[in-house]
Order: sequence, then structure tokens, then C-alpha cells
Amino acid sequence: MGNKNTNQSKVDLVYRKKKNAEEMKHQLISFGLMIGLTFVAFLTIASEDVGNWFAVPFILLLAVIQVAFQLYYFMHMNQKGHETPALFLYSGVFVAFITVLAFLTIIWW
Amino acid sequence: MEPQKMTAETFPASPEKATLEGKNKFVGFWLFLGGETVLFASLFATYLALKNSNAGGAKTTDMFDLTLVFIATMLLLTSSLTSVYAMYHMKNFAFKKMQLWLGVTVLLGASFLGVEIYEFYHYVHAYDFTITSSALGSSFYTLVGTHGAHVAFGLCWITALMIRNMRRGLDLYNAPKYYVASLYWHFIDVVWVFIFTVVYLMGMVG
Amino acid sequence: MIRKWRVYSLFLLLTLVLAGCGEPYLSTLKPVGEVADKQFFLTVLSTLIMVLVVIVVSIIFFYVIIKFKRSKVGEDTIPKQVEGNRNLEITWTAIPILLLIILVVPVVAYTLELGDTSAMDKKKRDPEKTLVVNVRASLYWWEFEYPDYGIVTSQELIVPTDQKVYFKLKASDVKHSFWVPSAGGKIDTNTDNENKFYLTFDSKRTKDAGEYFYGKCAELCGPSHALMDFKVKTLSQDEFLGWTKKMADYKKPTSTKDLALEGEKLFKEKNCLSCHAVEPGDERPEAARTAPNLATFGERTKVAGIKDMNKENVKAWLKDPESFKPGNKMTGTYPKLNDSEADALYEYLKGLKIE
Amino acid sequence: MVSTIAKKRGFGAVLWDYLTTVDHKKIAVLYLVAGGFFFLIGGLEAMIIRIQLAIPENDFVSAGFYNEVMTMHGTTMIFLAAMPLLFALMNAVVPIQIGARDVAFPFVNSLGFWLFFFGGIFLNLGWFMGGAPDAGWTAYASLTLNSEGHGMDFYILGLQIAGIGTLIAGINFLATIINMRTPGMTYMRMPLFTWTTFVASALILFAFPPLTAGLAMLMLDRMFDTSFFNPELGGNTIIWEHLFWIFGHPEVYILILPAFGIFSEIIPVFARKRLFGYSSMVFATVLIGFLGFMVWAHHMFTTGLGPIANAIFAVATMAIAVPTGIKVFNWLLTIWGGNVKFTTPMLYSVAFIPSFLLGGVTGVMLAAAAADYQFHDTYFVVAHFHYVIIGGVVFGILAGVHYWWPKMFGKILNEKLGKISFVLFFVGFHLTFFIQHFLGLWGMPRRVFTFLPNQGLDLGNLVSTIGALFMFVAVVILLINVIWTTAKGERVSGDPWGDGRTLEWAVSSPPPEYNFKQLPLVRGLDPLWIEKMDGKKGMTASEPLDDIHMPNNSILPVIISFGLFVSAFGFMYRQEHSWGLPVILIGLGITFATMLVRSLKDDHGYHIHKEDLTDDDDKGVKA
Ligand code: HEA
Ligand code: HEA
Ligand code: HEC
Ligand code: CUA
Ligand SMILES: [Cu+2]
Repeated sequence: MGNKNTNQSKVDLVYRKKKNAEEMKHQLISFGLMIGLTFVAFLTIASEDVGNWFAVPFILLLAVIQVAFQLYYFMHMNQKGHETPALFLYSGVFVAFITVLAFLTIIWW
Repeated sequence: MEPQKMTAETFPASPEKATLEGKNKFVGFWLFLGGETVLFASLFATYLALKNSNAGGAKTTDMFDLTLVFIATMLLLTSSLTSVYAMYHMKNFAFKKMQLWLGVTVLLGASFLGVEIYEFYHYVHAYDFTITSSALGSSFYTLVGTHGAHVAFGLCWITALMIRNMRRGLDLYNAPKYYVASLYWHFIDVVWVFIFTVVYLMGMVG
Repeated sequence: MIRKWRVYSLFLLLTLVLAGCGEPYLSTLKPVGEVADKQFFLTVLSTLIMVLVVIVVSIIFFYVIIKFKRSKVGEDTIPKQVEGNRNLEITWTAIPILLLIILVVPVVAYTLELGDTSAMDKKKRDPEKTLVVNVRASLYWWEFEYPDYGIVTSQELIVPTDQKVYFKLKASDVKHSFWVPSAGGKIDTNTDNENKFYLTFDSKRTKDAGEYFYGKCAELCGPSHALMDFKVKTLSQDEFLGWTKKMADYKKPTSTKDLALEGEKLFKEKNCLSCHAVEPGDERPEAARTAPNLATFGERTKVAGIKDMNKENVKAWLKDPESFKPGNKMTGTYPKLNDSEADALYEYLKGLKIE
Repeated sequence: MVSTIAKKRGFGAVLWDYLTTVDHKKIAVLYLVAGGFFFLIGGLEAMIIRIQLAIPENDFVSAGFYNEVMTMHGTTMIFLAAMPLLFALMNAVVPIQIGARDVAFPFVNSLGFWLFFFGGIFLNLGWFMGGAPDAGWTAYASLTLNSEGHGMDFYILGLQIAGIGTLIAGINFLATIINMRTPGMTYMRMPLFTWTTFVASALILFAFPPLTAGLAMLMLDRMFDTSFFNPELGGNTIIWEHLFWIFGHPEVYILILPAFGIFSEIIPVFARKRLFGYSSMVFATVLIGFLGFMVWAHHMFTTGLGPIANAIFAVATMAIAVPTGIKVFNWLLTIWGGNVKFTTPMLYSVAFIPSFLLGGVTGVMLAAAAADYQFHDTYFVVAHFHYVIIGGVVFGILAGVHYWWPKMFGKILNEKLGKISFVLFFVGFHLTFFIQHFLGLWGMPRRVFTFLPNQGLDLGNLVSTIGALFMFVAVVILLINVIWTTAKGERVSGDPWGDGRTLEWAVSSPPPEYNFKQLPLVRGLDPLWIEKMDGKKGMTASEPLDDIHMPNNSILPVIISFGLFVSAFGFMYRQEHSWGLPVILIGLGITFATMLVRSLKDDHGYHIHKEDLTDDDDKGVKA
């Protein structure tokens, strides 16, 4: 099983640990933001003052942002080597989008 | 051939992609998630088309309870963070810590599932709202239930991984498996974000 | 020798095509109204474009497969390995796009035009100018309701010529599709909602086409889908108004023949009346109208939409509808009939006419 | 060496070998045999259709039985014949074409086959267990829910199982092509068959989930009393139509794209000329795949979606003619200036061009929404899709089978029989379906079990039936050819056509289980041709000779699939028999327990040592 990492030095290891910690920090921040976005979404709906014409697109936008955090930070799509995953995920999102669009527009007419 | 025992030094930076098997799992699983996206889209679309078809029964505005959904959301979101944390420890070759945080993930996930089951139970008994009562019921339970089934499957999967590798520790054979399971778990969270937004929050405003 | 044979076969093909140009009461190639005309125009236009495409491709095709045969080129020659050609690529992208644009413009225009049913929803609709017919498809029969006149007929659709006839369509059990080929394309009758569209019938051409037009169910709906036919009769606008009056004033035909009276009695006793109405002004709700209205049965040209109208066929239908139309909804819903009962019922049914 | 051992083993051992195999080449044989079998069944059903429709008011079969035959013909041909046969060729060829020793997930590959197999068997059990599906291959919801007996349950459950198999097979091909290419095999050097496999697999990935969701809803409605499609409780049958066609339209491109790929392999070889416009061919393939997802509603023009939706979908549909045209002209220009040898595979490929062209242009006619109000659900549509499917997909499969037969089995199919069979099939095909365009225009709806005499439809239908007889004879001769070749054919070398261009012709016929002793180094498009033109005999190796890692065989895929097969019976009979529920649980239990075993038991495979590789010289890359 061609493992070519046997010669990694200690220095390397320290560097990697630092990088991992850095990444974890980003992930913590995005978690905080996600929680925040969730709060805002729930509050928007819970409050009586916000009109639906605004609330619905707004919470949808929040959901999209939150999901982007989830994908790019938690699922590492911000890292290299995720070109193929991104291609296929977005193709899926494209099909998903036109499916939902069609069902919202031409099922009941 | 058994994969060789590793140390923190020999453990590669991206253990999930260090072997060809790992690379294949990684790509294959992402592809699978692309397909899952479309599967859930079909269910979402159907729900959206039928969400006002309550056939005279309870409406979404009558039933949904924001507090409950909020608790469920927090549980699942947090479990996403704990599983990220577990992957952080995996990369640092800290097997025990990884297992620990996966354990926390499983507990959070299980509580989420508990809340959801309670919620369904409540709808059935308080509102007579079942999968057969109307097209709304059918599409609601199918969409949310499919998500719930994914949660349940994810729990079993992660638990099985934890038990299976308890003694063995981390190596390049099981690292991709852990990684992929955590991807799955995040994806479940992604779907939930849309469920709480599209089904529950939008369901509250009618 | 081979030449001659080729010419001969081409002729054969042509005669086959021409001679078989379909029957005027059934063929889309014999349009009898504006709607069918438009669709026929699109058919011809698209065919012409397609023939052009086929000819061009065929010329290149035959050229290359004849010219570059190995026996001509030589066993061992290795052709130049050409990568491609930018200008050619552009040409064969651009020309098809142009051809498609020629096609797309009328297609979109007609699609929008044929989909315009706003006239039937107008508040102040004049039923004489814009007639609306409610079509209801059921396993395996058709009901036509004229809401403006309070008339219900079955199996035979009566329409005025030279005006747009609007239809509101739906199905009562499974999906069907309403199609009168010579008058225009089809539209589905769904179980969930009503569909709307219109057809037109040209007075001159309908005369030439014969007694009536064939209507078909065009969506698979069960074993007897193939037999779910209906007939369309056209009347001039005046005749049509006359017809609606007669139908509205429908009086039960009073027969003097004993056999017919016997049949009328049987019709009640044998449970027929629980499904079939014998008056065009059927006031029961739709859901209760579970069988074809028989008020004008005596004038039909076909039994159950499919078999020629004669004593033999009517009796056979009454005794065993299953043998005519497998899976129909009448089979087994009434007590068995013996020969004389069937005779009596035939006599009675035959007398059901406007006059 | 390997094959002589195989011959000496008993039948039981061979059977066990095929049940447990994870070798893509053996899985290819499994797909070929199963798909071929279902093709014969589907063809037999087609013959019943044509005999019944030979004359008006025929009573060869009853109305109800006709609907079963018609439904099963369509379903079998699409799901159980055409797709698996294409999978057979993909499995046999694609890994070798990209210079891989195996697919990305050998176990999943085998699982995909067995799921398809058990799903197909289940679907066909309806014939013996009280009624086959009878609502058309499109299974429109209102009719499906109204259909009595268990026929449509066989459809729903059988397709669900087979569909999962197809989905994972698609994922496997994608991962294989993404990850397993040999050094130098960049995306833009991949043979077109690999490219089309890639795009078709992507279509599978995105098109099958809507089908899965739709079938699940049908299942819930039929077996668990939900009301997705029940208007009385607010349901809507149009949802099924959309889900089905969101799947269904890409499905037809899933079928045709690999066929396009096959022709793009064969034409250059027998014209001895590089594929004209390679990059625009690739571009067109991807574009067709992309557009394929935006046109599904052209099957629903008469549903009543409204004129604006119809107009949009009409325009989008017509757009597909453009990339397809690019392909057609590139094939023609490949032949132009070439040196063409008309072998059987080449005959099918050449005949494909005008045949498919006719089907394609009638497709564009159908796309003209307002005109389609007339064409829809008539024999015009039947003619259209048989022209594209037979003239495209079936010709492609037949061409590919003849072309790669020597690669798969080491013997060339008899050319004389092949050509006779081709001529009969070609003539019969046009005879059967050309006239159907006119039948449709003259007013003949499709899916009718009979028609009335003297309405101008008699002669056309008779001609059509006679054409079908020709096809029948052609298929019989093909079968004879297969048997004759297996018994009497002579063994051939690695490059039996002499002009092979791609990597599969660089290995022996049939290839060794590990494909390449050393992975080859690819220096451009048509790698083998490049080496040959440089005067070399084979590929240059990209790695030193080393041990080769191989996956272990496994019986688990069969058991997993069998579990679902068992549970399907439970689902079907749950409402009328008390044993239904336990059977569901037992079946699913078998499946999940086996999956657990698979994930708990480490499977590291084994190695073939390099010492064992060096002595047989004709296998793998000749360094
Ligand atoms: C392999 C399968 C396959 C393929 C490749 C196609 C290809 C196409 N199909 Fe077909 N189709 C089916 C299989 C297929 N179809 C099936 C099975 C059904 C029926 C399903 C059912 O109801 O049971 C169907 C039904 C169907 C319908 C619905 C008809 C109806 O029910 O009313 C329509 C309507 O738009 C359509 C359109 C097209 C078009 C535009 C293409 C295009 O992709 C064709 C493009 C190709 C060309 C056009 C030829 C080459 C191009 C050139 C040489 C360039 C120049 C050309 C022009 C400018 C025109 N098809
Ligand atoms: C891959 C797809 C495919 C293929 C290859 C075919 C092949 C053929 N089809 Fe097709 N057909 C469909 C897909 C296909 N079909 C679909 C999707 C439908 C729509 C169904 C629906 O409406 O729901 C349809 C519908 C359909 C109809 C319309 C039915 C109707 O609307 O009522 C007709 C009628 O002529 C027909 C005829 C044929 C014929 C004559 C062949 C011939 O080419 C077949 C040639 C093959 C043979 C002749 C095999 C010979 C067999 C043997 C030699 C075996 C004997 C021995 C043993 C089994 C041991 N088909
Ligand atoms: C369940 C209700 C039911 C009962 C009871 C019933 N029918 Fe019918 N009948 C139908 C239906 C439904 C059809 C249409 C069948 C078809 O075309 O598929 C039909 C068709 C007919 C037709 C042909 C109609 C036409 O327009 O051509 C006649 C005549 C007829 N019925 C007479 C009778 C007589 C006489 C009786 C009693 C002895 C009877 N029916 C009892 C349901 C019923
Ligand atoms: Cu009604 Cu077909
Ligand atoms: Cu299509």
C-alpha cells in the first residue's frame, strides 16, 4: 500500500498541527455564524411585524448562506482537491433547482 | 495485507485521501451526495406542491411549534460541530479524542431523533395528522421522515465505525471511512437547514 | 435492371403514401378547421425542413461511404489524420440554428394562440357565439354537457360549424385524452383539474368529410382504451340552435308498441335507471351520472361508441357488455337478461329519440 | 493459461465464480447474458404486439393481456435490455480504455449487477403470479392506482430495486473515470466511449433519484394508503408525470450517449482515421447531457401545463438538435478522406447515421408543441422513438457487441452471418417503423390493442408486422452466430481488427484479470495508434513491474440483493396476508445484516506477485 509519508519530520508535524488548529478556529467561527443565522431566521418568523413578502425570501437567503458555511467550512469545500465534488454538487443543485421551480409553477395552474 | 500501524509522524496530512481506496471513497461519496441532493429536491418539490392540500384537516400553521423545532435545530447543528471536531482530532492522529467527540455527535443526533419522534407522535395524537390523512400529511411525513431515516442510518453507521475500530486505532484503512461518515452527517445537517426553513418556518406563515 | 426496379419501388411507395392518405373523418392530414389547419401547417413546415436536412445529410453520407471504400482507396494506405476544422464546425452549428429559428417562430405563435381560451371565461359570454361544452371522460365513455342549454349527451358530440367551440374537460376516474384528429390536436382530461381548449369546424369541409368525425381517447386508460371512441356531428349554427331547443323540449317518446312498453318496464326493473338517464336534462350531480345518457340512443350510429348500431349488436351488448368492451363498468351491475328481455329493451331503447 | 484452467473446472465452480466475481470483465459478461436474455423476452413481447396488430379486430391476445405485453415490452426493453447491455460494454471496455486495472469499487460494481438482476426477475414474476404490469411503461398515476391485482406492484418494486442498482453502477463508473486513469490519460485524451459513459453516468446520478422518489410515492399510495396522487385528499397526479419525465427524458440520453460513444470508437477504426473534431464531440456530449434536464415537459404538452410552459419547453427541446447535429457531421467528416472497411460493426455504425437522423428529425417535429397536440400518443411517437432507439441504441449495442466480442471472448463473430443478420435487421427495421409515422398521422393512437377495419389503417399495420418478422429472423441468425462462433470460432490476437487505436486493443483477448501487467503511459489521443505509428508494437510502461493488488471475490452482493427481493414480496402482500410484515422485516434484515458484515469485516484483497507475472508474456503490456 504505497504510503509515501514515512519520512515526515517533526517540524512538519508541528506545522500541520498549527494549520489544523487554524482551520478549527475558522470552523468554530462559522459555527457561531450559523447559530446566529438560525436565530435570526426564527426571530423573523416569530415576530409579527415582519411582512411575509420579506420574511420568506429573507429566511431562504439565510438558509443558503448557512448551507454555504456548512459546505465550505465543515465539509471542506474551501480546500484544494474539491473541484470534482463541487462540480457534481452544483450539478445536483441545478437539477434540484429546476425541479423545485417547476413544481412551484406548473403543477397547479 | 493489513495496513501498517501509524504514528503521528507517519500519519499523512489528508489521511482520507492518502490511499487510492481513500480517494475513491472520497470522490464516490461526494457523487452520492450530488444524487441525494436531487432525491431530497424531489421530495421538497412534492411537499411544496402539496403543502396547502390539507383536505380539511389540520393546517401547518395550526400545528407547528417553533420552540420544538428550534431545539431540534440546535441539537443537530451542534452535532455537526462536534463531528467537525472529531475530524480535527483525526487529522492530528488523536484517536481517543476523535472517538469521544463522535460519541457526543451520536448522543446529540439521538436526541434530535427523539425530539422528532415526539413531534410526530404529537401531531398524530393532537391533530389526527397522519401520513394517510391528506396529501399534505403524505408529503410532510415522507420528506421529514426520509430525513429522519437518514439521521437514524447515520447514527448506526458512526456507532458501528466506533465500535469496530475501538481496539484497532486509526490507520489509513479506516480514516477514509470516518471522514466519509462525517461528510454524511454534515449533509444531513444541510438538508435540515432547508427543512426548518422551507417546511417549518415557511409553514408558520402559511 | 436494378435501375428499373428502383424507379418502380419509388413509385410504389408514392402510391402507397398517396392512396393511403388516411380517411377524412380520422386523419390529421385532412384538416377540417382552423385549429387543425394551423397544426397541419406546422406539420408540413417542419416536414419540409426535416426533408431538407435529411437530403443534405444523405448526400454527404452516400458520397463518403461510396468514395472512400477500401476497395477504392487501397488496402494499405493510411489516410491523413485530420484533427478537425473550425470553419466547418461553425457552419454546421449555425445552419441548424437558422433552420430551427424558422420553425420556432410559428410554433411559439401558434402555441400561444391555440392556448388562448380567455373568451370562454368572460363574464358576459354570449353562448351563441362562444359555445362551451363540458367534456367528462369516464371508463370507457364520454359525456358532453352543454351548460348554457341544460343538456347532457353521451358518446356523440354535436357542434356548430364556423365558430370556436370551447371545451372544459376532465376525467372522473383515470386520465383520458380527448382527440378529434381531423379537427385538431388533443388535450388530456385530468382527474385533478379542468383543462380548457377550443376547436373549430369549417362548414364546407365538414360536409365533404362525411356523416361524422371520429373522436378517440388518446391516453391509455385500461383494457378498453382502444374502444373508447366517440362521434362528432357538425350542424350549421342555425341547425345547432334548433337542436338545442329540441333537446331542451325533449319529451319522452311515447311508444304504442307493447314490446317497447315492456322494455321500458324492464329498464326500471333491471336496475338500468339507477345509472342511465333517459332524458337530456339530467339534473343529477355529476358523480351520480355513472353511465351514458340514453335520451338519444335511437339516433346513435354506434353502440357503446364502437359497434355498428343494429339489433344484433345492441342485444349482444345488453346481454354481455364484456365481450364488446373488456373491463367496462356496466358488466355485472344488473340481473342477467334473457333473449326476450333483450328484445324488449332493444325495442324501447331504439325509440329514444328527439322526435 | 487462465482460460484453460477455467475450462477444466466443473460447472459448479464456474457458477460460483460468476456469483462471487468482482472482476469488471466477468461482470460485463453477466450483464451481457442477462441483458441479452431480457432483450429476447422484450423482443418476443414485441412480436406478440405486432402479430395482434397485423390485421384489424384481431383476437390473438385479449385486451387486458395486450396491455400487459405492451407495458412489459417497453419496461423490459428500456430498463432490463438496453441499459444493461450498454453496461455490459462499459464494464468490458471502459476500465481498459483508461488504462486501469479495475473499477473504483469492484464490490459495488457486482452489487449493482445483482440488484438489477433481482429487480428484473421480480418485475417479470408478474407473468407467473397473477398479472404483469399493465399501465404502460410510464405508469401514469391515476391508472396505476386504479390498476387491479398486483401487476403494478411488480413494476414499482421491481424498478425500485433495479433502479438502485443502476444508480450505484453509475456512481462507480464516475469514480472510476475520475480517479483510475493511467498516467498521461488526461480528460481530453479519453476515448469517446469513455466520455459518453462518463456523461451518461452523471445523468444516471441525477435522473434516477426523481424516479426513486416517484416510485416510493406510488408504492406508499398503493400499499400504505397515502394520498400523493389522490385528488380527493388533495393529491395531484401531475406530480408523478413530472417526476417520471424528469427522470424519463434524461433516461433516453442515458441510452443514446453511450451508443454515440460506440460509433465514435468504431468509425475511426474502420475508416483508419482519427475522429474528426474530437473536442467538439466532447463538448456536444456534455451539452446534450446538460440540455437533457431542461426539456422533460415535452412529453406533457397535452397535459395542460399552459401555453407559456409549452412554448418554453418546445424551444429548449429543439435546441438539442444543434449539438446532435454537430456529432452527425463530425462522424461524416471522419469517414471523409478515410479508408473504409465495411465489417459488421462498421455496417451497423454506418447504417446508424441515416436511421438515427430520421428519428432525430421527427423528434424535432414532436418538439413543435402545437403540432405535437396532434402527434402525441399516436403511432407517430412510436415511430419516432423506435427510430432513435433501434436506429441509435440497438444499432449501437449490436455494433459494439460485434466490435468488442473478440476482446471479451477471444473470438471474432462470424462475419458472413453477421452481415446477413445486419441486412435483415436493417430492412426489417425500416419496414416496421417507417410506415408507423403515417399510421399516426392518419389517426391511429398508440397503446391500442386493436383497430377497426376500413379506416385506412389496415395495410400499414400489415406492412409493419411483416417488417417485425424480418427483425425476428435477423435476431435468430445472430443467436446462431453466437453459438457457432463459441463452438467453432478461432482464437484471435489482442488487436484482431488490425487497426485498433485505443488501449483495450493493447492487451490480449480476453485480457488477463489484472488488465495491465504494468500500467501504460499515454502520450495522446488514440494511444495505441500513436505507438503503432511510431513503429512500436505496444504501449510503453509507466511503472516498473511490481506486485498487483486485487480485490477478493464476494458472495455478499448476491445476498444483499436477494434480501431486497424477499422484502419486496412482503411489501406486495402486506395488506392481504399477515405474513407480509414479517417477510418485509426478514428481507430487509438480510440486506442490512449483510451490509453490516461487509462493513465490519476488513477486506484488503490479495496480491499477484510479480514473479508470477513475468512468465506469461502475452498478457498485459508488452514492455
Ligand atoms: C434514445 C432515445 C431517444 C432519443 C435520442 C430521442 C431524441 C429526441 N426526442 Fe424523443 N422520445 C424517446 C426517445 C428518444 N428521443 C422516447 C422513448 C419517447 C416516447 C416516450 C413515451 O411516451 O413512451 C420520445 C418522445 C419524444 C417526444 C414526446 C412526444 C409525445 O409523446 O408527444 C418529443 C417531443 O418533443 C421528443 C423529442 C426528441 C428530440 C427533439 C430529440 C433530439 O435529441 C433529436 C436530435 C437529433 C437530430 C435532430 C438529428 C441530427 C441533427 C442534425 C443533422 C442537425 C440538423 C437538424 C435540424 C436543424 C432539425 N421525443
Ligand atoms: C430499447 C427499447 C425498445 C426496443 C429495442 C424495441 C423494439 C421493438 N418494438 Fe418497441 N417499445 C419500446 C421500446 C423498445 N421497443 C417502448 C418504450 C414502447 C412504449 C411502451 C408503452 O407504450 O408503454 C414500445 C412500444 C412498441 C409498440 C407500440 C405498442 C403500443 O403502443 O400499443 C410497438 C408496435 O409495433 C413496438 C414494436 C417493437 C418491435 C417490432 C421491436 C423490434 O425491434 C424487436 C426486435 C427483437 C426481436 C424480434 C427479438 C426476437 C426474439 C427472439 C429471437 C427470441 C426467441 C427466443 C427466446 C426468448 C428463447 N414497440
Ligand atoms: C353501473 C351502472 C350501469 C347499469 C346498472 C347499467 N348500465 Fe348500461 N352502461 C353503463 C356504462 C358505464 C356504460 C358505458 C360503457 C362503455 O362504453 O364502456 C353503459 C353503456 C350502455 C349502453 C350503450 C350506450 C351508448 O351510448 O352506446 C346501453 C345501450 C346500455 N348501457 C343499456 C343498459 C341497460 C338496458 C341496462 C339495464 C339492463 C344497463 N345499461 C344497466 C353503466 C350501467
Ligand atoms: Cu380513455 Cu383511453
Ligand atoms: Cu424526451
